[in-house]
Amino acid sequence: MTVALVGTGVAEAVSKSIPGSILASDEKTVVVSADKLYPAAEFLKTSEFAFDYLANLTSADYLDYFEVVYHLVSLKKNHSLVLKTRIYGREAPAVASVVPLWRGAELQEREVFDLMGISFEGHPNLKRILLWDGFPGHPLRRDYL
Amino acid sequence: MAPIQSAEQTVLAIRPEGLPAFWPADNPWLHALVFIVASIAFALVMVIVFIYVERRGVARFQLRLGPNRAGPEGVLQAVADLIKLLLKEDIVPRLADKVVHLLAPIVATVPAFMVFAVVPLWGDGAMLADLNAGVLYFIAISSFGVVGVFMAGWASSNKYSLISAMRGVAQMVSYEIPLVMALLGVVVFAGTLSLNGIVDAQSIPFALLQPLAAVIYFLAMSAEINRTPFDLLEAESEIIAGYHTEYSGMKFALFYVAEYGHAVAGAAIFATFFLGGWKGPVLPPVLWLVIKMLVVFFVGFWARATLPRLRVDQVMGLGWKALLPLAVINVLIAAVEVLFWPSGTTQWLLVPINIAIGALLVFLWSRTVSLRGGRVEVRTRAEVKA
Amino acid sequence: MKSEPEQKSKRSKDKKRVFGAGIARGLRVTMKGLLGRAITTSYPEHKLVVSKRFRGNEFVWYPARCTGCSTCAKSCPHGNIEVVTRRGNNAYEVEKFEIDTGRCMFCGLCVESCPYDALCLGRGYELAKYRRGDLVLEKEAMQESEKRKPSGYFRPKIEKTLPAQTLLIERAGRKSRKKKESVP
Amino acid sequence: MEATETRTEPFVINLGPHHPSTHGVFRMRVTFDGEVVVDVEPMFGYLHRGIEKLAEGRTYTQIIPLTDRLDYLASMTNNWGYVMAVEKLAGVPVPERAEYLRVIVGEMMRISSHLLATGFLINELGAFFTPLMYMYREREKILDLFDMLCGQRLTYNYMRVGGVSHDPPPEFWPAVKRFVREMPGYIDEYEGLVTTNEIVLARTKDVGVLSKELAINASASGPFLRATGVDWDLRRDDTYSIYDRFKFDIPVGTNGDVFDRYMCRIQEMRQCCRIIEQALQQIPRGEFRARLPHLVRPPAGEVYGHIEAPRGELGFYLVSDNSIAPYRFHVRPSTMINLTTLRDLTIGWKLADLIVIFGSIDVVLGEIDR
Repeated sequence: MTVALVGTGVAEAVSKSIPGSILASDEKTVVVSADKLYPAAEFLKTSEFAFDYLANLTSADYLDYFEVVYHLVSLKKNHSLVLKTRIYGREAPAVASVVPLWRGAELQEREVFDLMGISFEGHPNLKRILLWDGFPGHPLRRDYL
Repeated sequence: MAPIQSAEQTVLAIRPEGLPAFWPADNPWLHALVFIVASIAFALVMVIVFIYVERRGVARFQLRLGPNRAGPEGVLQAVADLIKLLLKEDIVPRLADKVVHLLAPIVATVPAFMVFAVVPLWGDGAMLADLNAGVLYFIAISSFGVVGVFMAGWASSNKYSLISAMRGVAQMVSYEIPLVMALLGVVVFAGTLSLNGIVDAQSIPFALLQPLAAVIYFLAMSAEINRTPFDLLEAESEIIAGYHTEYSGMKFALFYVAEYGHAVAGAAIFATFFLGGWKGPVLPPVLWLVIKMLVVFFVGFWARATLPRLRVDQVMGLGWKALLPLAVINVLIAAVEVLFWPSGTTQWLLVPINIAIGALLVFLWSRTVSLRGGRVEVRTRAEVKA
Repeated sequence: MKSEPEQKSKRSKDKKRVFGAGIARGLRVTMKGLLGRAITTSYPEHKLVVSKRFRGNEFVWYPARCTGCSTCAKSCPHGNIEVVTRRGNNAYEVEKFEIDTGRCMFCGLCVESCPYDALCLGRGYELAKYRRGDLVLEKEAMQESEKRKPSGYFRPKIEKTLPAQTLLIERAGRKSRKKKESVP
Repeated sequence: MEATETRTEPFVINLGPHHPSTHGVFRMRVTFDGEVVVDVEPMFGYLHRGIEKLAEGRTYTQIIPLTDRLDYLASMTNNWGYVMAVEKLAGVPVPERAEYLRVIVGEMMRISSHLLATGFLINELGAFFTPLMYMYREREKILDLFDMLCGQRLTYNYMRVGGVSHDPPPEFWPAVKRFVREMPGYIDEYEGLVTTNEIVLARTKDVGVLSKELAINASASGPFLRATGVDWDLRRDDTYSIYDRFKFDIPVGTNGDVFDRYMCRIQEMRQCCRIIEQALQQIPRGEFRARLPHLVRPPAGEVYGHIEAPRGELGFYLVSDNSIAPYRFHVRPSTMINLTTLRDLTIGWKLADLIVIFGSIDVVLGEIDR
């Protein structure tokens, strides 16, 4: 049975290592600020948490901000964590890509870019994936009709 | 054994003793006309029979019923297909080489039927031309079919077709040699290059006397006529329909006929070389030939229904590393046997000996030759640029 | 919890085989297929019986039971059902009841949600029509008749009366014969 | 005479979207050098129906038929994964009998899906449909049973939030028992046809090897991951439903090549039979569907529910705003993520291997494109 780590505990460890990175944390999730996402993710992968498996990467539009959600799992220790980051502003939301850490993010980040319009800096091949180039808008945004 | 013939006789060497008494043996033109019509009709009918047998047979292997609508039990399916294809629009790709595109199906089809000139159909000498170099004629003609394939692949201006054409040529080059080498074993035993003579020489079918040659010949023939497991040219899971991807209508029908025509010719040649041709008790000779051809063909489509196909480099590897050396060894053994073994009834003793030798060689080769692996180190475009 | 060793033993075994042994084994299997019976049928002549709960087109609608409550229309994921009612004396009269089966995916949620058992799925599976308009079923066309029988999907009473389904496992099953367990 | 160097020029083929062995409308832009693959770029989206967007405008029950259309060769497990996520979100208890029914149909779905996966793999190796037809025969039996259960053969819409839609009819049980009894014999038959075949071995052994490290890093899942030797199965490692009550092994490969993926699937089918057998013995009588209001209205919050679908980890990420429709609905497409490593696996192999390696990943475009 995969143990879901308590978010507040992980948040403490993350903020100790990377100060100022935590926006919020609760029972299930850790929310890190968008500019500190990559170091935080790197810490979670390489530290004793050993999150070597990115199960799922997705995003949600809450109109005030975009949330990018990372479901991390450690196959070694069999525990999991929900890592989130918030990106404010609707014009050109951007966040660091985690492809260098987890190759599994490659196609999922492209999908988020395609459907939600969040660009991932440092992604090796950030193109539209499900829709064609030149498609107007990003359909999964709440204001897309 | 066939007597040595004079130069005039070789053009149309007629062996009247196998033919009915009223036969106009002195009129070579009439003889030729009758046999051209007879052999082409025979081949075409056999093509239809083969198409039907294969489609129904493979369906039964696959627990299906197969085509059963056109005519009683679907026997007219091939005719129905032909009519459909005749009525279809003939599409030529815009970038195709028009003339070559048109000629290719003809070039592919004709050799399949030309082979029947040297196959004795219903008795001693019942053939269009008993060439004393019949084996050579057959080899020359049968390897010509690939030219049509290559023309089709090239002219279609389709990349799948081109890949298929290249594969076809490579396969033909690799498998022509083991094919000829396997036939050499038979020729050594028969002592003649005439197909009529080879049939005559088979008091014991060469399939028993030369089992290894028969196996090698069968595999090489499968490769030449592109049947599983060597059907690289039409590998539909890889290159769609291969060289005839861009063909439709009558041209496609010609390719279809050519494919089965080659299968018919291959089966007829195998039956002639290894199974004693028209020879057989009780039943009329031509029926024996048909039965033997169907047996050969059955093994072919049984394999087709069962086996996956080999990759292109594995096909080449099998040809060069396994079939060719085995065929050469087989010729040597055959030569030694013919030289030192007294001919006559004791030849029966060679059957178990040759089967044993063949089995031993196959066993040894399966230990040494491996077809696994095959990854090639390549540089990606990014690496090339760097 | 691993069956790794089993795989390993298989691997070392197949190296010792003569080339052709495995092929011969495969040929034997297909030969068995050739000698066995075909599992397909000639379709238009021999039709198999669909299941009792089959969700086919040819919806069946019972005007006497329908109150025009439109629960079916609300539960349809695509909004294919159009219901128009008129106020009658004491009850609503259904003026229009249309299902656009051209867009229907036969999920059966409408039938499931019907509180009065007024709508049933049909047992037909030959869906082709010449015109798109023919796919829109109107209320006259949807009433039960000799040819148009309801399916037992979410209608247990109807289900009991329907003929038994043809099962391939009964037609092409193996004669029960003790098979040794090959997995520990 | 001057010596001239023979130069080869790479050429590009668009393999797909209509190609016999791209499992639908998948497209690969492949650069070849002769027959050797130099570069592969997977492209998809030809079957994109916007299911995630559609779901935002539908009630929780109306989404269930949509999930049927994700991985259309394993609709039952899609249903299951989705309703499990909703149940987690809404805190709905599921009756015992429903759990057992779910396990039985879920494992039958796995068998059916693996049958097609291996069948098409052999077909792509070039076998002329015979192994595929044999596997279709068994799949057909499973589909017959599903038809009996819920009235459809492909898009089941069988699971509901808080249970399943129907209790099986009485004639279901003997048929399932018979199927489970006969299935191992049929698997032996496939193995006889395929596993020891020298041509299959030559074509699949050491072809398309995926390393353990890369598999984990690239978030591979399902038999594709296990073939590399990573012992990870959500049924055991993140037990959901009632899988902790059954005894079963998890087949793990050693090499991570095409053959191991094939072997993993074959062995998994045998394990599925074991699980179904145990479930048939244990299944209790009782309710099969919890009594719930017509419209599910989960409390505000979010959930990520995942199950071990036949093709890998199938996840559903749901955000609820306490209305009758989800605020955000996301599917973790297992096969799309498995495709991440397609390029690494295929470079240097030939065209024929490319097809086989792609086939061994076992993609379903309905799930990739959504």
